[in-house]
Amino acid sequence: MAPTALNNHLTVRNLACVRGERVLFKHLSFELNSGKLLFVQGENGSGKTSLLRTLAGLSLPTIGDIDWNTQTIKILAEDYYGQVLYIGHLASIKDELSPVENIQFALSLSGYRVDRSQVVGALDTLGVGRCADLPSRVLSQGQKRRIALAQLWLQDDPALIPLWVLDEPFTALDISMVEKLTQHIEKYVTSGGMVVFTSHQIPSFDVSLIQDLQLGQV
Amino acid sequence: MAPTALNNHLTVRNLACVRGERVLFKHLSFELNSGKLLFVQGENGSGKTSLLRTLAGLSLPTIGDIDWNTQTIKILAEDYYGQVLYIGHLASIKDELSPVENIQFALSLSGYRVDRSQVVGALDTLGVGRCADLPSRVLSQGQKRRIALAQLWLQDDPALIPLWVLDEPFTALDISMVEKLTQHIEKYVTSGGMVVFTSHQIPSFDVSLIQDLQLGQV
Amino acid sequence: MKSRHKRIAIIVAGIALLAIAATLLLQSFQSNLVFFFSPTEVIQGKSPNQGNFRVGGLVVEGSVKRDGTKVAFQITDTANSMNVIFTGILPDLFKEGKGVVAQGTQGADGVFVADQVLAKHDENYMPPEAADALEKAQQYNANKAAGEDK
Amino acid sequence: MNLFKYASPQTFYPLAGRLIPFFAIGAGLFIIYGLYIGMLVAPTDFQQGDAYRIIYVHVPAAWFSMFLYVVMAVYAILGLSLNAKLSFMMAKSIAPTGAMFTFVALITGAFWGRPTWGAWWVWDARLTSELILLFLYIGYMSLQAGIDDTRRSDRASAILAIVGVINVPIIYFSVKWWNTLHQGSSINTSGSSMAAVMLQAMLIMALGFWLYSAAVILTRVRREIEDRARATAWLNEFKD
Amino acid sequence: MNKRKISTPSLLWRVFKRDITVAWRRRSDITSVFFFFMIATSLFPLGLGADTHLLHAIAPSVLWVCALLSCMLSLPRMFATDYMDGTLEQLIISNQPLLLIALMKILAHWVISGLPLVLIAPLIGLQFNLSNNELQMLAFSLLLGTPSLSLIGGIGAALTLGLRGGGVLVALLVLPLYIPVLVFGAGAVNAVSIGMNATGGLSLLGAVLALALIFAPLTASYALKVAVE
Amino acid sequence: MNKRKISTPSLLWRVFKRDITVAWRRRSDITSVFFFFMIATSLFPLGLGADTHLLHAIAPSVLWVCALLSCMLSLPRMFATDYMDGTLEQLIISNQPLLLIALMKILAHWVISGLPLVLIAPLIGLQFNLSNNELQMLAFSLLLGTPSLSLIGGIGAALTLGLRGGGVLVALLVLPLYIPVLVFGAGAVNAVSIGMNATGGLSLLGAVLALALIFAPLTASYALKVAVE
Ligand code: HEM
Ligand SMILES: Nc1ncnc2c1ncn2[C@@H]1O[C@H](COP(=O)(O)OP(=O)(O)OP(=O)(O)O)[C@@H](O)[C@H]1O
Ligand SMILES: Nc1ncnc2c1ncn2[C@@H]1O[C@H](COP(=O)(O)OP(=O)(O)OP(=O)(O)O)[C@@H](O)[C@H]1O
Ligand SMILES: [Mg+2]
Ligand SMILES: [Mg+2]
Repeated sequence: MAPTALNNHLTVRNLACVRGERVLFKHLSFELNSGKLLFVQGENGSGKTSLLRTLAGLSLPTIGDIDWNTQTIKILAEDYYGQVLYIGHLASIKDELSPVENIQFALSLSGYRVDRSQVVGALDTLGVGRCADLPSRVLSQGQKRRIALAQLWLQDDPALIPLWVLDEPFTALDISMVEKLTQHIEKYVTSGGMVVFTSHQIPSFDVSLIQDLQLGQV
Repeated sequence: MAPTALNNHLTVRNLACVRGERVLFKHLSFELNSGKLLFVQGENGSGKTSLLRTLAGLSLPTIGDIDWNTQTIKILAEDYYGQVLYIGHLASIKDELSPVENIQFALSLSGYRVDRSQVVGALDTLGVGRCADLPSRVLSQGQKRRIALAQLWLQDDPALIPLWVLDEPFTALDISMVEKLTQHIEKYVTSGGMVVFTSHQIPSFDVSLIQDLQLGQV
Repeated sequence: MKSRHKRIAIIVAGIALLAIAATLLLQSFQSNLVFFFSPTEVIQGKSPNQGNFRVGGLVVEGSVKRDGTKVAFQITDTANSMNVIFTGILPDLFKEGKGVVAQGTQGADGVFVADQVLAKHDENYMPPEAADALEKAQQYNANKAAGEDK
Repeated sequence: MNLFKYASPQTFYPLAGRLIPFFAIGAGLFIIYGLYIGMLVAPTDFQQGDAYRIIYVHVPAAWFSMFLYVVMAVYAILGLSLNAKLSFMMAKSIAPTGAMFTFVALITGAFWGRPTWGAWWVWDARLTSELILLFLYIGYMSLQAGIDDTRRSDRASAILAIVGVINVPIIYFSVKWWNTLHQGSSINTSGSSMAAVMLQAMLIMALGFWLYSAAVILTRVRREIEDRARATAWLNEFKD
Repeated sequence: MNKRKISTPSLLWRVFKRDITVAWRRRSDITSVFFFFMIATSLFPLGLGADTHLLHAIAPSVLWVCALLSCMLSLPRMFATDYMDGTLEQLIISNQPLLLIALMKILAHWVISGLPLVLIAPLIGLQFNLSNNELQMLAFSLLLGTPSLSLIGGIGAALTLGLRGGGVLVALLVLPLYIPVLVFGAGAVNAVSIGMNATGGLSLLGAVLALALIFAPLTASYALKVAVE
Repeated sequence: MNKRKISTPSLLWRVFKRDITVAWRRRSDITSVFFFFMIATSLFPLGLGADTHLLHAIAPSVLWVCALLSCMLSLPRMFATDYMDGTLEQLIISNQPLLLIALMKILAHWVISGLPLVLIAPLIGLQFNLSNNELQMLAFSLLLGTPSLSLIGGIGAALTLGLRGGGVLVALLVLPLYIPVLVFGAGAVNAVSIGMNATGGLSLLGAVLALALIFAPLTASYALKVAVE
């Protein structure tokens, strides 16, 4: 399947989110297509993370529907999850396993097997190739973050994984790394991928790709 | 005792600090007198917190001595601790107790009793008077931080508590609060107090009061 | 209070507690925390008056009477002795004149009905010849002593 | 000579490396010789027959289970009071060997108890307190393993080792203080109630166990030093 | 990218293997449950004093209760670290049913903390003077019963995920549910002791296991979703 | 500022009162230990079947072992929350000896989790057909013994502060040290059952308590310093 032929859409209709006794947002509707980047903005506590987790399938919408290509994701369940890559605040890295083992496991959860050499390649790209076989326990916070992001280099075929959901992917990264990640996301989107992300800093993406979503004005 | 009469000194001689297998700093010597502010600077992981904890008596120096008015603090023990106010990263606030109860307990640990009204007064100054009797569980991170700092308003007599050790006191505070705290610390120092603090932002203290200490150039 | 004074007070309290602990320990050694009781203790009523307990001592020479798997014998601590009956397999080291610990209940007739018999050997280790020689020597000494007494 | 010189890992590491082969060879020789005398030369016992030969393993193992615990506790005290890293490493390295000897004493005791007493196990004071010793060793090792930061794991487990040392005199004197099924001591200050050859074989075995402990413990300390100082330069001088 | 699809069994096997690997790398976790079992069982004879008969009579019950307790103590580990480091989220939105994944994790928990008990129990039984037949039945009943403990425990572990005071809370939730396993398990061994047929107890144990296999992964996986949401 | 000095006893009283207040506000903590004790003790009759004689004979041991276990389960609470929220640091650098402060916290722990057991135990003992004398001795031995459990447990709690898998680890460390308390405590009740004098066991319990009072706060406070450093 040629990347350009991809035409997926994520449709959100009349979504509301309640946490505790507070309504974080309501009447939220938008549509996202292949080749677009959704930039979710809003102040602390406005519900960005909550929205992304709902999109990823981690929590059910209080009110409203989310459809993936005309079918609601609640029904699709694993068939949908298999197509989404979600990277949240937590790095989901086991201290006892090495980075390579961690990444291989993470990929097998989406149903794929990759060779060690490929993983090491991705880690090299991210500048943490040296740590490939250390126990993850000894890594610093920033290194762990990079290892979690390495998945983006291994799951960047929009034909297999058409949607990335990234919660503050730029946190704890230094400038050169932010640059590299921006470019990689852009490449993925132009080759037909679809991305939802949040960030407190304004990233330098090609404006034509970006679709904005402002939360917090209930 | 008139504040101007205060003449305490904290002497650090040839101090070294080892954490894990790493030497954080060594050959550190300085002297601090009443009426001075020691501003400890250095990048992440350079050992600022470790130094402050050693000064407060929480960890023993690996090598070197710390003297309080000619006697080493190891021997003085409780007699020294009773004169120091240490506020670290953790707010030391129990979720089950109200802010007032928490503060009263914190003060009794330094051997003092204060009335409820005084505590509420201090909380008012800090803009959290409304929360005085809520269970601390429901407070936001920033509010907890302010409650921890309320002690500074209740323990600001240099004749009783001649030394404050403050680890990043400005974190999580908004601009007006930073201003207020800066002024309060300055007042304490000019009335004869002695302060050791760290911060990643440069505070606007009267330069003549400040004494600098740069860590991380071993 | 200066911290030095406080420390002294704490140490004094500690010493007082130590003294209490010591007296309590000494007191407890006079009572009975034991794996087994001797026949004398049983006769003095120091043993439990109901339920299972253990009796230990030496098997009286010539007291063992076997009847199939049933055995009857006497246990002595040299001062007193008591009758024991047991049904079952005895340990190999069960011998007249040697140590034994029996567990069971004491009937109204004073006979101890054992349901387990353990052999308790002493701390001597030597080859059989040496043991023989030693026994002979003791015999000889005993005879001699008896002779001298006369 | 500066005695403290040997208290630093840098000096100790090569020294231990030189000593280990001697200890290891000595251990092998003594244990083989001890077993030879014990199993083949020493006569049978007048009451227990050949079953008593377990003594040659049981008693030295029991001795070393207690002795090593005390040594471990002493190193723990030294470590805490002098802030000496090497002491902590010694204590840490002793524990597995001590636990092993405790286990051996328990197992051999059980196998000995079956033919002599007529029971594998009874809950008398000697046996119980020896079992507690095993638990203490295990607790010590688990605590060491459970804390990642070595400085803290050393100190925390040292505290535990010191608290547990109270158990050792209880084991030793249990046969005196309470009447137990376990026999009283055959060897004490007033001499021994064992035939000379038997005693001799047992002492040779004990010596063998001592050398074995030394070899194994020193090896473990060396490995510990390597682990902790992988980054430090001096180590490379002694490895090719 | 040169990636190959993997099959469902292969994915499940990886989930299982990963838990085992992690446990193996932190061996102290495994051994400490094991030793807890040994220590706890030895406490009872100490409390009882000398009576061998009594000891023998209560052995099945003591060993089974201690198996319950050790299994329960190791429960927080089943999902807690995955919850804290975010792996649980990834498990939930993996492309395989969470039900099966939860089952694999429960299975791994059993291998780590149930199986060792089955293996050591006969040795401990010796300290209580159990006969050969009884020892065999003890091991067999544990083999049949401990998987149910892990399964039922999985529900409790999932329900208390991330709660303060989780340890005692999980005990309160799970112990009452463990009672049938205890009654049938200890009952089977007791039956052998008094020379009766133990098949009744065993088949009930089997039934509990079958039921637990059906309902526990279902409930646990639902509880996991709730915990993460 | 209008501040008054407070005396050492007054400070210590505040430390004690605070722990009690916090526990009272989170009542589920207290009750769950309590219920654990009740559930765990009732597991044994379930495992044993209906033999009343047997039940009677094992009651002291079962009740004492369960007291040990419940006390042990509640140990992590003694210092853990203070450790996490930073209060422990403040306690260490307060102007009073940490030794005394640790003692007060241990005492509070006993009031929260030991004392309730002493009060409920006779009631549970009734279920095991214990006689009046035995019930009295049970309560009394627990009253004398449970403070030692809190004291010794304090050492374990301080040593395992903030560790992963702390629950099982604390069990491993603490249970062996609890054994003397168990032996003498259950022994005293057993002695009453078989019509013997229980003073031996009781005075040993007392001796253990005195020794624990000396060494436990010392060791625990040292361990706390190590944990925070
Ligand atoms: C599992 C059961 C046993 C345990 C835990 C055990 C434990 C110990 C310990 C700790 C010692 C060293 C104490 C000391 O040196 O005084 C010891 C010594 C000894 N044990 Fe055992 N033992 C057990 C069974 C047996 C049995 C069944 C026998 C013989 C029938 C036996 C015979 C000896 C002897 C002869 C000594 C040397 C005593 C001396 O000379 O000091 N043990 N045992
Ligand atoms: N389970 C919950 N119960 C109650 N309140 C909750 C729960 N989960 C989240 N909240 C609240 O919902 C609000 C939104 O949280 P969310 O994490 O979505 O914000 P955000 O926009 O991602 O903020 P940030 O910029 O800090 O990441 C917060 O105020 C949070 O306290
Ligand atoms: N117990 C420990 N074991 C090993 N390393 C430690 C330990 N405690 C601290 N460190 C390390 O020591 C270094 C100094 O830590 P410290 O908290 O003093 O830094 P800091 O200057 O306060 O940094 P920041 O600006 O982030 O607050 C860090 O690299 C930390 O990882
Ligand atoms: Mg967020
Ligand atoms: Mg810091």
